[in-house]
Amino acid sequence: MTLRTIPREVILGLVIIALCGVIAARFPNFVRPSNLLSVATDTAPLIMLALGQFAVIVTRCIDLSVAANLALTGMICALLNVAMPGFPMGLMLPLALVVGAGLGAINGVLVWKVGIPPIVVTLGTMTVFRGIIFLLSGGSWVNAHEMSASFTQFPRIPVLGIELLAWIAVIAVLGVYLLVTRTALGRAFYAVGGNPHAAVYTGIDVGRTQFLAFVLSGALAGMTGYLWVARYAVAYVEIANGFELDVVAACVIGGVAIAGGAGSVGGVVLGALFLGVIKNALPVVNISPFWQLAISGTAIIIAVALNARSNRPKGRIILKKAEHSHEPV
Amino acid sequence: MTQTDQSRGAALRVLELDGIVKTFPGVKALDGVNLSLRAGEVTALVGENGAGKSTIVKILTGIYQPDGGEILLDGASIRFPDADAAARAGVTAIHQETVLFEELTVAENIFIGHAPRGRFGMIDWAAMRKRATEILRSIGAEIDAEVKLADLGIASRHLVAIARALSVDARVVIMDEPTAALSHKEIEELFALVDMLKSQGKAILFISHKFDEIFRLADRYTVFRDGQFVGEGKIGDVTHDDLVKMMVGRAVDQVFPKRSPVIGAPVLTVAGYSHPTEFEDINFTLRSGEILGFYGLVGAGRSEFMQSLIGITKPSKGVVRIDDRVRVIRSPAAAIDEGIVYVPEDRGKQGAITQLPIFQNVTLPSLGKTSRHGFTRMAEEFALARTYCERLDLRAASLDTTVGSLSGGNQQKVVIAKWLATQPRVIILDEPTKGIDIGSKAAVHDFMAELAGAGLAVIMVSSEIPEILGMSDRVIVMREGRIVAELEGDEMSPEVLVRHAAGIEEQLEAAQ
Amino acid sequence: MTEPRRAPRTIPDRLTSPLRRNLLGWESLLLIVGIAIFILNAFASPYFLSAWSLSDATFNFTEKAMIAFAMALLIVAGEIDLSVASIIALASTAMGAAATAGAGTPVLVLIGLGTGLLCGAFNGTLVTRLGLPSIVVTIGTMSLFRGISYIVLGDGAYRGYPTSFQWFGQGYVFWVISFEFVLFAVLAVIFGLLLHKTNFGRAVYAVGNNPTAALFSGIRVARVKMTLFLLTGLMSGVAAICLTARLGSTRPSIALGMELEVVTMVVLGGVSILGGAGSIPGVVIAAFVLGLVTFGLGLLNVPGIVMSIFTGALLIGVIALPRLIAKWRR
Amino acid sequence: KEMRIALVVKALGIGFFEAANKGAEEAAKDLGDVKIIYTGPTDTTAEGQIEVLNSLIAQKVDAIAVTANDTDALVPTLKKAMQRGITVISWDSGVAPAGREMQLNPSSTELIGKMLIKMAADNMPDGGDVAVLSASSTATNQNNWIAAMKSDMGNYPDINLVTTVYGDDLADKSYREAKGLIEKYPNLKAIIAPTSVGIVAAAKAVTDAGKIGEINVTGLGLPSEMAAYVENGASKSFAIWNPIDLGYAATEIAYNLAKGTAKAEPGAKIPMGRLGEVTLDENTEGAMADPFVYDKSNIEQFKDIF
Ligand SMILES: Nc1ncnc2c1ncn2[C@@H]1O[C@H](COP(=O)(O)OP(=O)(O)OP(=O)(O)O)[C@@H](O)[C@H]1O
Ligand SMILES: Nc1ncnc2c1ncn2[C@@H]1O[C@H](COP(=O)(O)OP(=O)(O)OP(=O)(O)O)[C@@H](O)[C@H]1O
Ligand SMILES: [Mg+2]
Ligand SMILES: [Mg+2]
Repeated sequence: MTLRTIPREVILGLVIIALCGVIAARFPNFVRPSNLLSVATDTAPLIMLALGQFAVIVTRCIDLSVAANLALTGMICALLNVAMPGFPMGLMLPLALVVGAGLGAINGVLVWKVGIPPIVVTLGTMTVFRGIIFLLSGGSWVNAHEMSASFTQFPRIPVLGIELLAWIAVIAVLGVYLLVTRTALGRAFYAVGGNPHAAVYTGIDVGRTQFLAFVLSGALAGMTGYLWVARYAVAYVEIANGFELDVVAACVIGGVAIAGGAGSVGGVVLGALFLGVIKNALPVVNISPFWQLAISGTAIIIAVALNARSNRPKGRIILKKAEHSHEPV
Repeated sequence: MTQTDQSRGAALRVLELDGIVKTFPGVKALDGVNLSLRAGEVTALVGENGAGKSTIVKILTGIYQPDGGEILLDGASIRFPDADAAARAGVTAIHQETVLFEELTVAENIFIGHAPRGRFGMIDWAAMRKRATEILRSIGAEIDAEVKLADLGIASRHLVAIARALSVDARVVIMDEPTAALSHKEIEELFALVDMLKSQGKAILFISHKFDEIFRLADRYTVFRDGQFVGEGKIGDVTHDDLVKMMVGRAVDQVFPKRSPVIGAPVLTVAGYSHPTEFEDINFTLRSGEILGFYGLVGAGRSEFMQSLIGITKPSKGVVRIDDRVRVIRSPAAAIDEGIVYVPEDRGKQGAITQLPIFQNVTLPSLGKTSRHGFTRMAEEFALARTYCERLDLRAASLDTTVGSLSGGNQQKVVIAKWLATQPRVIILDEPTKGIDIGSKAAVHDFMAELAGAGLAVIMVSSEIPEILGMSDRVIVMREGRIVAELEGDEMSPEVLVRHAAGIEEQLEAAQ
Repeated sequence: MTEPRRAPRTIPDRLTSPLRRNLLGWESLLLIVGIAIFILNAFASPYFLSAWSLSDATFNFTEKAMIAFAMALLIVAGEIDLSVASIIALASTAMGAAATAGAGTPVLVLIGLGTGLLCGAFNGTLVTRLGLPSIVVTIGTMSLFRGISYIVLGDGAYRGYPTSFQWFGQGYVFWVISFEFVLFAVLAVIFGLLLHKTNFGRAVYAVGNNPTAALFSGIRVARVKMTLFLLTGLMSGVAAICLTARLGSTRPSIALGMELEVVTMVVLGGVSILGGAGSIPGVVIAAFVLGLVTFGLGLLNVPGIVMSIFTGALLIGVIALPRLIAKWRR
Repeated sequence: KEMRIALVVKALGIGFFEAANKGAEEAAKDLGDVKIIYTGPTDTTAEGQIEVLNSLIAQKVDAIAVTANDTDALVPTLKKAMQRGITVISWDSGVAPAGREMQLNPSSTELIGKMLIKMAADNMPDGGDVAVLSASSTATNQNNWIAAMKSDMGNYPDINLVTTVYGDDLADKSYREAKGLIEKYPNLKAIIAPTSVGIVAAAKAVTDAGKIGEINVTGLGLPSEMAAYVENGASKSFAIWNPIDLGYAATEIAYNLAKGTAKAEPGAKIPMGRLGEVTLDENTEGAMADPFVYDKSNIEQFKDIF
């Protein structure tokens, strides 16, 4: 087996394990199960956003508005909680999902019905959503003491010793996995991204499929928005600012082709975990805070470069002898 | 025709088009054309490049909406808002361009859009694989249903496209130049398939520029010219020449240009050229004034080898001599500097930049000639482009229209013009007449002859035996990445070519 | 040959004149929007129509526009560079370190440009040699370049720039015409010529539309892309010089978030984000439009975040409008 | 003609500055003929502030009172403002002397530094490890306070400052940094966060980690934002000066300087309305008041005010 024939998910998994090993060498506590679990839980928001982004990128689009969507939906939930502390928590999550999906649908409609390139649409809505948060909140923060205890406690409810936030992420992963591997819509994501022209010929509505990917991305972002605000017990205009780039980076590290049509749920989850480990480890390991940015940048570049090496297009095999030895040189 | 004949004909007519009009910005692609397809019959649609054949296919499959006219299915007016609607109405097509998905498996390519469902409406992968394998086997294609499409060659991809068309239970099957990328053996299998579909009572529309195929398969014909309906009838009622006349509006002699080659000094010598997976031990010499044919079944590795000559892939061994001097060519740009140009086979991907206007495509490899101090000069560009486009009888509204809006054949002419404009010493033409109409084909052939006459060295890769035999001074046959024969003069006959290309000769030798 | 071939038909050069096409093009639409905004601004604020106000307003876009020109070429060629703001940070840090060590203005300028080129070369190498997607590479280098600034500067700052250096950011060439504005205008012309009138520009369009066909046509695709990354790095260096001179100090957080504003400017200017299409005049007009919008709203003391609603809506609106009109007509 | 005074803050939407705006409006009402323009960028960048300042200069406001994201970067722009006859003062986070007429410190830097370490020390009789969670590494005031605190640490030999981390005034980053501190230093006794964003994030992190009682969070915060954590015990005490007063004072000073009733020079005394007057030192800086400590005993009273 050469580097190229190993599935990228395995490589990425090994890289993450190696990374944990390196960190453990300096700081053994990092690899305590409880800490690893907490790292995974901290990464849950990134995983959920990356799942939505994955669907969007696979359809040959990109959603730069996810972080703004998260912030806006989170603010709406927080303001609702302040206005009606009695609002049942069981409904808050579905509500966030619907609000987020609605915001995603705005992106989707602009891409589908108006035909504006996705990066332009979401670059625009990204700033518009942030602006709307400012208008809604008047620019002020919603703080912990203004939120009801049940609101902030929700993502932390332990189920089998693991926070609900992590369980929700697990459900999202499974849901998206089933969606993209076992449903017509999920396969249409790949078809549309792989060859939009051909998708039209096969009767797939390209615009509608992309629209639905945006709705999915929006729904996941919205849901994460509530969980984020509840977890950090604060809502303000700038939460998760710049997070969209982390989300895109997680996808690409996970092997999602930025040109669409290729990628896997497993890869995305690992890509997100890779970033999660780095972001959580740096404050822990004794590294000067001023080095953190450069290190995470380098890590992204190396991960992507490794990933690309394992994915080089092979030449065609025409010669019979080459076919049997099957070892591209 | 008798009364009963007519009424029987009407009963058989599954699909009818009446007065279809379709305009694109600047072009009237279809101007009130009629077409009728009958159950259990093959209707051939013929016409020059740009006559509107593919446009009619797209209208029949719901990809384009007609601006006027009516589609009648079993006598009732119907609209196909999208491809899915057409498929549900029982109309399926093999399109001129392969419309498939590289990252998906063969099975999925065949079934995407109508995959078998299992529990909870989830896709039933097992059933899908099983049925895909069945369909592939039924058309004689030995393709694993589970491999990714990206791992298949062009011919196999085409077979997958055919399998896809058969995966829906259709009453009307449309084939837009289905044999363009297939080799001899696969074409025979396709013909058998068409016969079988016919016997199942399906109505078939068959589009091709190859007249032997048309006369072999079709029961009826319909002719379009410049978006207009010219005529239709039974194939038995017309001759080859009649059909050509209807199509082109004049007679075209099928004879290849007579040449009296003056063969000069060796220009290009290839020795021991090898690549790890694509080809091995290629040796030949090309002389000025010569047309050297490269024959082989589709997938024999001719294109790959030619591409390594211009520096797209790196060979692992071997040398190239130009005028007896060893040269290492690392990129197409270097090849052009050496006077070697390659007209690629895949015009959409490698040949033309479809979004740019014709004149910019033509001048792209010759920008040095049409510019001064690195600044482009529009007037010179137009002049250069016009010279070569008009020589090849290009049909286009203006030199400023984008290549993408041209018909397939006209795009091919732009690509050839683009390479000729560099005024090379060696020109490699990879399937130069693939998909172009009979009149334009003759123009390309004439031009090739003229180039050779002027002392150029020409390599022509082709999978069409008549073309190879009609044009080449010498033929090299390739099989599985190796040269298996080099034929000259009387040795060059269709039987010999096929035997070498298919490996029968080798087997015989081995047996002895 | 039995029959003479039909005489070839003459194909006209073009059906619509370039002038007419431009009049109906994106740039005209944008120009109308720009003029409308100018008039609105003049009505909305009594302070707007003053030479010094307008001169101050140009600082809102000149530095971004310089990068946007190079970025436009890069995007036309089908690539993108999200690390430009971080290149500014790194170039500014390098200049700051040199200034602290006592370097004079000419050396500082060379260092700023050189750092920009180096960063561009780094991006370009990763993209062209390793074949990595540029959007991802530059998300990584965006952290890396700024990260190096943080490593060097930490919580400190560089201040000691020579007075003559400050001219690049604060100097005026003539009355209210600042040096930055002159530079902006000169660069606009240079980049316009480069993209629209040279063989290199033609290669950029070819690469952006179909890199494979461009390669087969003898264009050295990797070299074209590398040149564009170098150019983008260089222009980031130029912007770093202007910005540093204007601020008179360097901290690692300099120019934070500017990359998205640059991309917004390029896209608003009608450059197709998918590559292959776009023009420099469009980017120039977009620079003015964005500058006018932010300055005009600033005069009304609209908070920046609310301004961003306007710029976001403008971006979507200006691109949506022609498409909607075309749809509605049909 | 009414006087227009611009109150330029580091970023809009931060509770501390909103409170300062309240004070400025109060001063405007007292003074009668003053209009406050409350503005600032959206994120804490110098470039954003410069754009805002440019538009204020174009509007020919009478005075600008700014709290700077960057000590030096604003200087050229503010110089231009002064050249065009605009009164410029800085408050809270200062501007280098060349770019303003005077600087109003909320309190004296030494006092704040002393207060920070004292609040931590008061709750750790046996000494131990403390860590600092700051805002962005470029914030002038943070850096000065931390420096002042460090120089006072000689008085607490049992206390060991293990590290300084930066949360960039982002809630989630501060939270992560705080969590990192808790993980990394098992013997940590206190987190000192001289920033209103960081202190809340640190208190939340301590609460979530179940370390209430083990780790005390202290520093500078707003009663409204900290009330929940004082109640649950994550923070025993924290300090702040009254931001309302700060906005009030800055406005009064800017008014007096613009009117010409006072002059900003070393040793000058400038009236601040109901707050008395401020005396400028040789750097033309002055301190408004001592910081005020909040704990269980008084938090109820202030949490609804600011
Ligand atoms: N999308 C399009 N936009 C503009 N013009 C088009 C478009 N598609 C086809 N045309 C024009 O319509 C005409 C008919 O094209 P069509 O592809 O149907 O020809 P064809 O008969 O299939 O030719 P060929 O034999 O070369 O495949 C041509 O003049 C072509 O330029
Ligand atoms: N799996 C593939 N991956 C990438 N390119 C391919 C693949 N299959 C075919 N191609 C390209 O498509 C073109 C046509 O391929 P084809 O199957 O005709 O093989 P070929 O090597 O060109 O054989 P020949 O020229 O002898 O017919 C070639 O340019 C080839 O490089
Ligand atoms: Mg066709
Ligand atoms: Mg070939």
